Amino acid sequence: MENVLPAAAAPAAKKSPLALMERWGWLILAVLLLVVLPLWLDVFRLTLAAKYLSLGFCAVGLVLIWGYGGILSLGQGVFFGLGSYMMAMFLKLEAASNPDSSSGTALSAFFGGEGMPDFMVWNSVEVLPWWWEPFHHVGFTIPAILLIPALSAFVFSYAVFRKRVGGVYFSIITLALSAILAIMIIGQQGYTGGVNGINDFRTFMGLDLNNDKAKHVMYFITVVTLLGVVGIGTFILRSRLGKILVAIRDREDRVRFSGYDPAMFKAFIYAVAALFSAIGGALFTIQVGLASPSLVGIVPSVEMVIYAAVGGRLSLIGAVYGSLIVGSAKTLFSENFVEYWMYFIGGLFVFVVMFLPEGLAGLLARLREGKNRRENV
Amino acid sequence: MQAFTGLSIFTILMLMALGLAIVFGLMGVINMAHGELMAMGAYTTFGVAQFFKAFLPGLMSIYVIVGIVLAFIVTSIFGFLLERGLIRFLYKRPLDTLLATWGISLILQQVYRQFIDSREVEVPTVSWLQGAWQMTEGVTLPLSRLFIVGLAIATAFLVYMLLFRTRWGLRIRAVTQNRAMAGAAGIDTRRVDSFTFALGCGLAGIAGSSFTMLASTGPTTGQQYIVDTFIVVVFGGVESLLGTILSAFIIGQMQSWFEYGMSGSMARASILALVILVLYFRPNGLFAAKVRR
Amino acid sequence: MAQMILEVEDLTVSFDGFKAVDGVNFYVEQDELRCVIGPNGAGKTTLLDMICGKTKPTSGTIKFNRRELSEMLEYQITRAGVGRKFQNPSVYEDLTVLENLEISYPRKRNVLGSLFFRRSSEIQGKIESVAHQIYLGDSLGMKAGLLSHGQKQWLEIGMLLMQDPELLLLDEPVAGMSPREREQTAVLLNAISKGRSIVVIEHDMAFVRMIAHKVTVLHQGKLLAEGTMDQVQSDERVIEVYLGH
Amino acid sequence: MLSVDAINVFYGDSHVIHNVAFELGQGETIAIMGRNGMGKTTLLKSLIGWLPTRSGKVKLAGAPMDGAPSYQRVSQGMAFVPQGRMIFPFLTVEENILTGMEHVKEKTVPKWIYETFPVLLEMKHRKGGNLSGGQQQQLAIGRALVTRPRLLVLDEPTEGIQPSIIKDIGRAITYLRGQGDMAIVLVEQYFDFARELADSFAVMDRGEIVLAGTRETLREDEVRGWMTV
Repeated sequence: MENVLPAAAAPAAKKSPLALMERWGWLILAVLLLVVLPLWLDVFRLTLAAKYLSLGFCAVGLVLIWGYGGILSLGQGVFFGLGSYMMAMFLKLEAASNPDSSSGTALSAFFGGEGMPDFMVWNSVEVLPWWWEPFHHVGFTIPAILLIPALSAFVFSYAVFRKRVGGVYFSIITLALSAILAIMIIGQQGYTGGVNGINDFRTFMGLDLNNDKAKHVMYFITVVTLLGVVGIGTFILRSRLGKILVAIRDREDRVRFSGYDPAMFKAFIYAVAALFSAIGGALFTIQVGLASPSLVGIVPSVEMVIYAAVGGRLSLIGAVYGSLIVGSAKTLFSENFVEYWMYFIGGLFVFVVMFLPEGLAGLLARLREGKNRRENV
Repeated sequence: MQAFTGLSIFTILMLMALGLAIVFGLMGVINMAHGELMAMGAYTTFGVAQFFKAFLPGLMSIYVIVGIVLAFIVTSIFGFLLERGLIRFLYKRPLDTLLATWGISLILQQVYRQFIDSREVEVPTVSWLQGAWQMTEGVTLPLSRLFIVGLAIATAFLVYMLLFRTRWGLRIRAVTQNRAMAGAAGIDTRRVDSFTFALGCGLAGIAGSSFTMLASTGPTTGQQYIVDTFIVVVFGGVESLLGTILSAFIIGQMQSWFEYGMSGSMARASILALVILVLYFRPNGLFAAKVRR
Repeated sequence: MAQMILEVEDLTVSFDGFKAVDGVNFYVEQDELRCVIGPNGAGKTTLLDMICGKTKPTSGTIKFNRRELSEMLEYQITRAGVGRKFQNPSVYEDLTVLENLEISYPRKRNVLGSLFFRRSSEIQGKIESVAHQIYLGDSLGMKAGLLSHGQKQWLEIGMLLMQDPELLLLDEPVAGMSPREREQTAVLLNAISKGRSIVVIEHDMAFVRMIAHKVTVLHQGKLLAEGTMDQVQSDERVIEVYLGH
Repeated sequence: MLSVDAINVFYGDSHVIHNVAFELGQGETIAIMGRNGMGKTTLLKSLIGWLPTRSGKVKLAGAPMDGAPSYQRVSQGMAFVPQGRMIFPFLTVEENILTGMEHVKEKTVPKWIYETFPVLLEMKHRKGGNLSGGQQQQLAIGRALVTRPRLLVLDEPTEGIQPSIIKDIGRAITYLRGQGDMAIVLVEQYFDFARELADSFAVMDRGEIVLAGTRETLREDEVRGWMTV
């Protein structure tokens, strides 16, 4: 199909290094995540890796909306949080309804709140709120995680983009959204677990989350899903829609005069990014055993941007590496010299913006190009 | 009474937002470290208080004034260096200024935590600001709050005079209206940029200084205010200083009235949501001037 | 009287009280190639901006094939069959010539359609024929950012041709072109004006002479004169404000 | 006064000015003519320092200007009246003029500005954005003159302006020429206007000077030929 036209085939044969890397990079990444890490890391470390990979979902989404769409969202924590909390509600209800495994339930039995999440009992909430009810069922929870964040992202952002609010203003508004959600969660302790979040889960659909085998299984599920998400992202970027996105980023007016509704496209890609974040949030909660407002607010939302920026804002695969690298750095610092972590991450923001605007992927591309040029001389 | 509580929130918001309106509205720089600059002003005031307590206990009553002036000086010098060292390379990339200054804000927070105190610090209230003014039966206004309201009004007035009655103000307005042409008219635009940025940061310092009279200061104090401050500026309509002041007033008032019926944090969340909703209908802010672009 | 494709009546827009376009009446027939001339600031670009929906008029009507355009959004006007070329060539520099043309193909302009869009041989053929027509048949694989200024101008015209518009609005299509390129462009415009109407803003009088059926002169937001090239060129008022003695 | 030696200017990747060179003595006026899009405005933008020159030299009264920011060029005696006038829309007329007074000793707008352009005195407290095109043009020239330039650079001062004001502007420029100490670079499309004012001419086409000469040596039909092709 693509070779119908010689002129079109020419650039395909001489792919830019970046494009080449993206092609083989996918395989390299798959081998690294599916073979190397599981063989090399113990269960504890592997769960940490899974944690960073869950955040990587947000970074992949940010590459789509920020790198290609030119929209910097500082509200990805909102969607990550929605996914995370919905999963937490399901897990918590499962733990609460399983009489032999949960200490929390023993306690609630004592207080007379059988089947209720423990923190509700402690906050003297006596009846399960109606919006918790559906999360008894996995058949509701999973579609909800996939649909609610994406739909709300779409509706919200379409309204905003239609008004031609963009750039910095969009960033500030999304920042405010992260703040709002975090405040609400903390403020409504009885229904959300407040500042402690929701934790102390036991099983996921009967699978004991604390045993090593389960952790391995969940790790593989995370990796496969993440690779799938990167694949979807690649598919979108290579499609005509991806081209339109780049076109909108560079010349929105021209696109409008080619008969497109740019707001619709931006809202779509924003919804996709929200969906990715929500999936990441749900996987995070299963593996880390926690849904917490500290992963929803402003700080994590901005931190996710640096994952994408370190990897390279134009590289989906780079975003995964960025998440792994920055995440591992965080662990390294917290285990050895915790007081320097803030300097490191703060410095990283400044450094990447000033010296590495295209991230590691851009650096690699530049190195390769430099080498090619020397070989050609 | 509620209105008066609103007034003191308003003063902090207004002083912060004035600085941000200059940096963001006039220069187009998203300074996420603006909150940490406020904290810097607060810590400077705290330092001044400690110094007076230790060495000049007799002059303790005037430390507040010294604190305000020094807070302004320290933060504006920091702002000047920040502009020279970082911001000026990023003028064409607003989203990148956002990320880079976020990095600066994280670093500053850790500096505060490590070298000042990881807990919150408080300054003593000077004797002449203790007590309250009995306005009418049942309505008493604490003097310290009256003082910062006065300070805010005075600062806003001075900023207005500086921008509209001085040569520097003329330069700032010319550069922000058309940077290239200002250069071609003979204005050293780089110097004006540094000066303007430093001024905006200095205002955050004054905000911080008055903040110490309301509450205690911790390493993350600044971060708690940054979003609200941005919202104030956007809500008022960037480029409109009067809009910024009015919007700070409205939001300050809303905050204290909402708190009547719900918890403080829920009030904040509702206000943010409400502002976003209003912005949907008036994307250029409440008081935006109609400009031909 | 021939069928009118565009009827602009009493069109006015003011910015801050300044009337950039002031009560202009402007009619274009089917298959007509009209040139609009006038000094800078006369309101020519603003007139096109209002027809294509970029600027909303303060008052007046714009009827295209009897449909009122002034209430429609840009992309709806484009879909109705109006194509607009901007003063500075505006092409997608990060995409290839082929991709630039492909994006402009007027099908599958919704999200899902574009996600699963496949280049059929029909589209391929159309792209090739347009590329050939705009003298870029050999540059399909090239990034548009690498084209010369004149080639970018052609590419933008090509992008409009992909849309098969009934009315083309071209703002200074030969600015920055060499004399040879100008001639090629005149040939191109004469060729594509078959079966559609074109409005061209241009300063180059020699070029205008090569293509124009009729010429409209704007001055300070108002219509100053209208007629054939010769009529306009000998009009005293036009000489006074624009052409010079 | 001004020496431009083989400069080349690029807009992104496109080469817009090719080896342009000319000299201008004290008190002389050169008119640079040519059709739209031929590089005249780009040339002026590089003279004032808005666009970098990739090669070649520009000297003002012997001092090299290459790489200097605009304000330094102004402090050295160059003043600029840009295309489209670029009045600061939210500054008053008086404030607009004051922006030009960075490098002079006076602190208030000198009288002679208002004497040259009486309309500016009348409009002193109006916002620049609310002036008509012709008034803005006079303001832009006033803002440039107040710098006490040795070299005045004017980009199409007659563009889009009604004939009566063109005459006023012409008179002002003639008067300045008559003082004998100010060199003027005038970019113009309106031939009659340029002929009245200029000592020498250069015609640009596609970024090159294709025709140059003095008022005496240049034939009008040749210039017009380049203007209308």
